[in-house]
Amino acid sequence: MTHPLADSQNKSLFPAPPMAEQERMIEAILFASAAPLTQAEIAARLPHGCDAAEALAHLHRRYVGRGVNLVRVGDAYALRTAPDLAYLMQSERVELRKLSRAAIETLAIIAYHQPVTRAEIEEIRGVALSRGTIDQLLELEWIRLGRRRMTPGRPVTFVVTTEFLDHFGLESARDLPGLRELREAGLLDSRPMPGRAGVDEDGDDAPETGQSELFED
Amino acid sequence: MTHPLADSQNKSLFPAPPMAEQERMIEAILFASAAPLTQAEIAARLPHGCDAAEALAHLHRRYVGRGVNLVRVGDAYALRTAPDLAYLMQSERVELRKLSRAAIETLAIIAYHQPVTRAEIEEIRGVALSRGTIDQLLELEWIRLGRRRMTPGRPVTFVVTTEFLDHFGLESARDLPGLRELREAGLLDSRPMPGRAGVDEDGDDAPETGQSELFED
Amino acid sequence: MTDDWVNDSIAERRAAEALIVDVDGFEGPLDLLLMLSRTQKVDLRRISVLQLAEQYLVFVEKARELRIELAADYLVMAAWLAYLKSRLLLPPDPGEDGPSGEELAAHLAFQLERLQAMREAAARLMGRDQKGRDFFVRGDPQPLAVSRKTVYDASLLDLMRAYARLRTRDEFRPYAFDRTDIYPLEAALERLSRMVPGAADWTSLQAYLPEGWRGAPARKRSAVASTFAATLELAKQGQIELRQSDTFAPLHLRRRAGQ
Repeated sequence: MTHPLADSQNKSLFPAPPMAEQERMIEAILFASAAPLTQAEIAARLPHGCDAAEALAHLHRRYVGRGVNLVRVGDAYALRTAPDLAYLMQSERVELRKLSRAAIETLAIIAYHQPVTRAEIEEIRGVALSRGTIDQLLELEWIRLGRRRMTPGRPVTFVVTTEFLDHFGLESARDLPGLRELREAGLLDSRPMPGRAGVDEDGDDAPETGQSELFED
Repeated sequence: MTHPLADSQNKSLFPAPPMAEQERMIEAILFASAAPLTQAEIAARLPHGCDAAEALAHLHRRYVGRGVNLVRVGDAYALRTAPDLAYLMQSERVELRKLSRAAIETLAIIAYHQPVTRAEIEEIRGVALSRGTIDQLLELEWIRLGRRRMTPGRPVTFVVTTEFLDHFGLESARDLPGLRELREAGLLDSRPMPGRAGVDEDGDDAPETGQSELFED
Repeated sequence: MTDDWVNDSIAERRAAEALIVDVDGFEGPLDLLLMLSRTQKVDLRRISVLQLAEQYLVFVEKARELRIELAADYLVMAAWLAYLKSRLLLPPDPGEDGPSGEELAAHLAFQLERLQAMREAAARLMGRDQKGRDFFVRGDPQPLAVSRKTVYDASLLDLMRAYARLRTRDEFRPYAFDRTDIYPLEAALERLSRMVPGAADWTSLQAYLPEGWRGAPARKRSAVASTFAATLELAKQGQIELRQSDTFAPLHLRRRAGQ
């Protein structure tokens, strides 16, 4: 009768565990996972009637100031060591792949301008994007394909991933450093070249639609 | 003077971190470690002057009753999910599969002729019954052992279970449609050959063949 | 003279090499413009685009003198900047369509400022705490153990169809030599051997006939014959004893004592 399936099927038969118990269940689930888990994924593993959101809030408070913290990554949650203790972790440190300047800049452009097309990235950098740059970022799982832009040619767009947020310790793309200032300065606007005379603009592809609405708050 | 080397050389110059800080350091170290660490290994990673033993004791107490516990593994320490929550680390994927032809036929024979012996099932089906088929039906709890037949060898008989009736929505095995009804339902569109008694009918064994007479048409 | 020529040549070559290195180091004309703009030592918003255009054109001219092949986009940019320069210097022609020199200059300044901003953003991003360098994931994760559970399904219809199939099968099967009324000796021997340990008392051979072989005479005959042959074989092996009180009297058998 303690079969999890039975729990979820017979909703009324089994009362939800006490909140303290729900909290320790989530603690165990998040502890066992290296990758962030969404609230839905967590909830699916809890007995019926649990309030994952509330239990997560409790758990978050419990780990404030500890050596391990509960962090939010996009719409997911993960336990991560406190960054101030990085110096103790020499033996766990992984050698990060050295990224080219082009790759780093492209990543930043995608993160701040997402969803963004290849042509837009090229316009911002003023130079053609080599195939390898996008491949490298895709391979790192820091970017992925977004929706196609509804403009002629229907170009693909790129957006950053949860893995990107996780890697850089960001709760969401809204938390990118300096995002607000850049937006207020109009630097995230997509401004077409007056009179259409640029060298690296593609007339068909010049999107009037600002990507920045994604970050409106 | 603030060089880390100076710390270890001039022991007295830098006080050890507060115990609460030592505790969270160990918490982070054990969390990130892929393998259990001995007290000596932990101590080696802590700043000079730390008391690993005491900090471990504090950490142990902190995690008592939590979803994660500090456990001793040989002479090493590790953070592990609480044993009572192990079921959260398992997920059951349910796969729906059709019963094999042998199994469904055997089940049908048992349902229509119960109590029925293995030899009788084989005779009706005209092929030997594999051990696996009976095992599968027993495992599904759709059949169970009935009384032994009071004949030489005292063979076991099989009957259907309440579980079987539940699954097929029957009040009793007697509710199974008879041959005439099967024919009327178009499931059995030929009439039995005249004068043919059928291989599964026993002249002198009638009382023991159970309910097969119920299905005569 | 010769020395001078040599020196000039060396200096020239050095300058050329420096320029090659620089051109290689730039990621396109916009990047080059951004570098050149730094020499003005002002905020990008107050940059003199006219001065910048001149600096760029000088750079390209120098490269040409040194016979350095510049990529096409550098030359396109040079042509565009020369056009921009002329638009900025000449009084506006009321008859001409298109954006003014100021508008074009403003856009170039915007592009430079945006590129600069993205560079800074990239640097800030890379300066953040990074996973695996500054913060760490669980070192010994416990993967979710997925156990597969197969649920077998069958409907009442399946069951009824199966039964109907069994009950009608014989009527449809292709012709085959019908051996259903023959009870093989091997089967009788196998069956009897299994039952011998339980046969402590004298029991009629009739009782050992298998189920389903006691009714129809042809079947019963075959079963009796095979079972009888099996008893003889088992008696020969010393496993059972046989007893018959009279000719044609019922045959009795029992386990041999000590077996």
